Amino acid sequence: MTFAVVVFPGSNCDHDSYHAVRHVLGHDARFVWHKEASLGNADVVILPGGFSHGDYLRTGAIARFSPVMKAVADFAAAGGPVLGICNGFQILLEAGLLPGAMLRNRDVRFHCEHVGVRVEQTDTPFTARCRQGRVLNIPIAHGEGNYYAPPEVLETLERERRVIFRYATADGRVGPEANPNGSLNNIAGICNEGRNVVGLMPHPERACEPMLGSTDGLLLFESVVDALTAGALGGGR
Amino acid sequence: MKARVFVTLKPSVFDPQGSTIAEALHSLGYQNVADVRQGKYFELDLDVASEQDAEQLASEVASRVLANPVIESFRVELVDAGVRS
Amino acid sequence: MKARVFVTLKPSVFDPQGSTIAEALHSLGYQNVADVRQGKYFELDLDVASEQDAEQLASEVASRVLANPVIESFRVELVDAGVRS
Amino acid sequence: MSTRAFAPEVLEQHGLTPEEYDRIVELLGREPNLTELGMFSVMWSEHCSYKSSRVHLKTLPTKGARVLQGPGENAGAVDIGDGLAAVFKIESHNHPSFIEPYQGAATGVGGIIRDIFTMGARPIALLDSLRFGPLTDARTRRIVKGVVAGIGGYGNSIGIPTVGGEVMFDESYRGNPLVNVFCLGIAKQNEIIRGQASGPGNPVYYVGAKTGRDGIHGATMASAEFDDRLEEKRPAVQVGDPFMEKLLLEACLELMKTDACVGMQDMGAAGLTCATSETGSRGGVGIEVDVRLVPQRETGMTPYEIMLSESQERMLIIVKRGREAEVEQIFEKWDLHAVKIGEVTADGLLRVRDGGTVVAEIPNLALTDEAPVYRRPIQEPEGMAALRQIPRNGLKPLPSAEEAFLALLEAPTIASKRWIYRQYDHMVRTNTIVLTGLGAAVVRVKGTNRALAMSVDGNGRYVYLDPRQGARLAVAEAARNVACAGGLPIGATNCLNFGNPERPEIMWQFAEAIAGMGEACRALDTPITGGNVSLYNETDGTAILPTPVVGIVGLLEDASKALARVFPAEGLDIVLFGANLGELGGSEYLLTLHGLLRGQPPVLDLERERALQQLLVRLAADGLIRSAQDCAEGGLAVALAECCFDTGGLGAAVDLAPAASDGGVDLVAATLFGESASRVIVSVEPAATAAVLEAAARAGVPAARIGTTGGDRIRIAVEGTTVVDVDVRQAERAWSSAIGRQLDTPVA
Ligand SMILES: Nc1ncnc2c1ncn2[C@@H]1O[C@H](COP(=O)(O)OP(=O)(O)O)[C@@H](O)[C@H]1O
Ligand SMILES: [Mg+2]
Repeated sequence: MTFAVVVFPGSNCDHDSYHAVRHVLGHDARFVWHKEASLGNADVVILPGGFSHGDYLRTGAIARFSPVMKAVADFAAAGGPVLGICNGFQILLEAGLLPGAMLRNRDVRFHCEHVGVRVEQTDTPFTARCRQGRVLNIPIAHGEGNYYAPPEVLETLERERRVIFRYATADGRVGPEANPNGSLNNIAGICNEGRNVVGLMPHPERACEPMLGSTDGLLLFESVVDALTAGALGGGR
Repeated sequence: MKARVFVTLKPSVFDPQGSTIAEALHSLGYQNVADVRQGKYFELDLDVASEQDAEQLASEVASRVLANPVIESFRVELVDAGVRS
Repeated sequence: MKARVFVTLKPSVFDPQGSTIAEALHSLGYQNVADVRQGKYFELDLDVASEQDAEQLASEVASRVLANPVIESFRVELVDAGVRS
Repeated sequence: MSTRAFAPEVLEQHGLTPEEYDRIVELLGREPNLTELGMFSVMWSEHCSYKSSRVHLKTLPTKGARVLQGPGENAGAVDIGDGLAAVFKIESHNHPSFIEPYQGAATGVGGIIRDIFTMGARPIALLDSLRFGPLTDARTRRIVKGVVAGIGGYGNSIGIPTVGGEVMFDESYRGNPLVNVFCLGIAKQNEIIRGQASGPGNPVYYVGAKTGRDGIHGATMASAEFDDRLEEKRPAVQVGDPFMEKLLLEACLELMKTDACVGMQDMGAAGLTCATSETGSRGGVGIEVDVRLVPQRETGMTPYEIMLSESQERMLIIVKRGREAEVEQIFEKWDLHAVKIGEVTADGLLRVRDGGTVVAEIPNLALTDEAPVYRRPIQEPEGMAALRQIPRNGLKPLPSAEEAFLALLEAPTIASKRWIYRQYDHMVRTNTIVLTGLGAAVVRVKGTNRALAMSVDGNGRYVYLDPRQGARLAVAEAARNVACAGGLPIGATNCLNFGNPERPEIMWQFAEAIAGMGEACRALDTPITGGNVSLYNETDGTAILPTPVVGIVGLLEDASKALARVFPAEGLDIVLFGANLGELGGSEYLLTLHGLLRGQPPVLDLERERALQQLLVRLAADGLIRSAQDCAEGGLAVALAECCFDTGGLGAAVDLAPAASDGGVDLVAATLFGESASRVIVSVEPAATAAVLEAAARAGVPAARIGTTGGDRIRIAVEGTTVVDVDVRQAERAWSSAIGRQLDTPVA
């Protein structure tokens, strides 16, 4: 399986995703520079975390214009699995591949800490291996992860079961005490209509090795390998 | 020609920065600042011939790049125009 | 009463955000946007009786909290006043 | 010399004494022009020349079997095995952080990161050492919020984790906060790049942000080119651009994978003047640059301004002739434009052209090695002996031990620093294997089994009461923290924050502190590989507490053996290493509960300290202990509480022997809160306790089993009498929320 890790100027979790895929998961990973027009023979695309273009203007606002984003959109349209992590999620939002927008965290401070992330739906390529309702222990690290969507969009997301991850307490309760940033409905991650594009603020690639305190994040990567092996997805090439 | 672009969060969107500043002001004793909303402000230097072109260019740039229509609205002001009127 | 406060980096201070945005605009083909400077924009809701009080309160808040005079300058505009004049 | 080409005011504005000026004339063999005067003024400034500190710094140990690069380069480097080097240094950005906390701190981070990747190392960790005034002060709160946001803003964005640090609060930092930032990177030993020019004819490149008028100090004078709008034209504070630096970092590291680069140096303090003259003098060559070729952000800049500008995020790179296209291509990929601004020459001169005209021509060595060196007068301040006495009758009536304990947990210097480090991305790069929270940071080295432990420390109170002892204690504590994580201390860096060196009392503090630091570094085998001196930290004539901050790097051969800091389970034996001498001099207890900064700082037996540290490293490697936490501010009681926090409410019960002495205060307080050095609390599986005690005895380290882990309360008894009995979660709430609460309390 080949994972393409897209590198934008200012990406800084690109190496972490690469490391998780290649050295922990044991699959092939390649960096794709944002100026490239093609994703090559990628089976999975990861838009990693970081501060593309410094997050100047708005998070992800400039990166969405990169040439590679046309290829990412085509790949997604053909059903290929795309995972946007943190800044990658923000880029997907700006690019319109996922609905909604990010605001500054409610307390306007950056938060880096492990949080509880409840898996809401398992019918996406990145959550197939999870049990519904399971609370993953995964870190967040962001200043602008306060998810917002207009009421009608939010309603659609909920109705279509497109909220994939929610911030929750360790025992699975979703409420303000578990919400680190003010996201509407405690949303930590969502998917597109086709369910093959998933974006989330927490960093699964930081929770793939026992030494790092948690291996829960590995489930997302293992899931997509399962999904592709089972041939459940359309080819994205 | 110079244009100013103001980008503000739509009224229905909660503004974490504005409300944090309002709280800070209250704790400093500025009780009579009832509310604060924070937006962005851009000064564009435009190489265009006419006011009309300037207006159009600034609006295009604002709607395509400077503002995110999901959460923000914007307003364009030409600097010279403002002075002249 | 409403006041607007514009906070901008002093002209001599480098504005990395503005110049990154300008470069992005150039690569999108907006060559005629020669330069961009980014600032902050605040809308204040003031519980005061007179325009004079509003002006004074807004200026005080701007200089004490909203702007850092070492690198930024600010401008206050009263909204009603602006409309009336 | 009777007549000088410049008026006395001009020299004064340039910070040059008449004698220094005469020396310039002597070195040049003629009067300098204004541009040259400016170049001398910045290079001969205290900051660049170390003119007051140099004679003392020379006495520090800088060599050792592992030292690959000692002081004198952009950063030091030590051998960590596998052909790799740890490259590290610490820098201050105190003054700018006071004026503009966010940008001042942010650009401080940017500067130290450049020092590391300039050496060809990939930065993998940052630590910050902060000193602020009391949190009751409104301005201090703004500074704290701004500084922390600024450090995070830069470090998070560029993607280098801030894995640890320390912070203390004291009245003396109210008008002069300290912001010291440590950075560590990893390089292949054979790929380390030095800040040296060589090979006449090799091109000199400029890369990065354009040059503006930022940070040009000094001259307000007698010249047409300066007008009264100077302040406006020349901002004293720069705005950091972490995005630009991220591009520079990646591009420079990519360049260094080729062998096209001869030398590299960032343009920090003294900008282009410093980068050209230092690379030239280190390489024993000359450099010629043309200021017209320097990318400029503003119009009408003079050669003076261009040579002295301190605009951020700029690098000077010396490239092999013939490899220009390759180099330019690498930078183009990252949207950076590398511009050739000159070349290396054979004549040892720094020649500055403005197009066809030579506007400055100075021997490189005159700017660097020949800078003045002063042996400034030294005088012990009066009243030191009295200061070291704890007044026996001036003390307030004593609160109960339990009240004192809870009050200490809420003291900002002791309280949890989570409010701070939560704002720092401390996990990016997925190497942080002991999460920030207590003690040293531990970062694994990918591609090896090894890990590095790092700590920065420096208690200015001890240094104030006894500079020599205080500095020894700073080294010992930083090294002990590293050893508590299982790391063998192998190298050190320092940031020396002091007042005005022209005052003999300050110079005495400085000289004594250096002497103490040298003793400790020699004894603990942690050579100083580099550092930074920050003098003139004063407001209105009052100096800060003398604050030498020491950064220690330790090596773990096996990353999986990194020790936890908190108790990992119930039913473990709690063992105390070291002797409880009940020393309250300079303690947090005296300050917080009695408002006193008095007494004799703790004694320190360096031999014993070293034995303790080696014991810890061995026990960790052998897997004989489960956790280790050193006793520092707040003493044994606070250290015990820290072992129980972040465990989900796991308690502990201990019974202590009374301290050996009561310091003239109170025996229970001395036992619980005394800050004796060389003490560590470890937890041990009961089956291993005998072996651990035996190993300690063999190492000559005092050791005693003092209790067990378990329950949900912290119980401390002294000789069987319970003096503290509190719920862990309740104590933890007080401790963990104290800083956030104090920052948010409305100011009257
Ligand atoms: N300014 C800071 N920045 C980042 N981390 C900090 C800072 N201050 C303290 N910490 C972290 O908080 C923890 C406790 O620090 P400290 O109270 O100095 O304890 P210790 O003496 O055990 O090192 C450590 O992990 C330290 O790295
Ligand atoms: Mg400490």
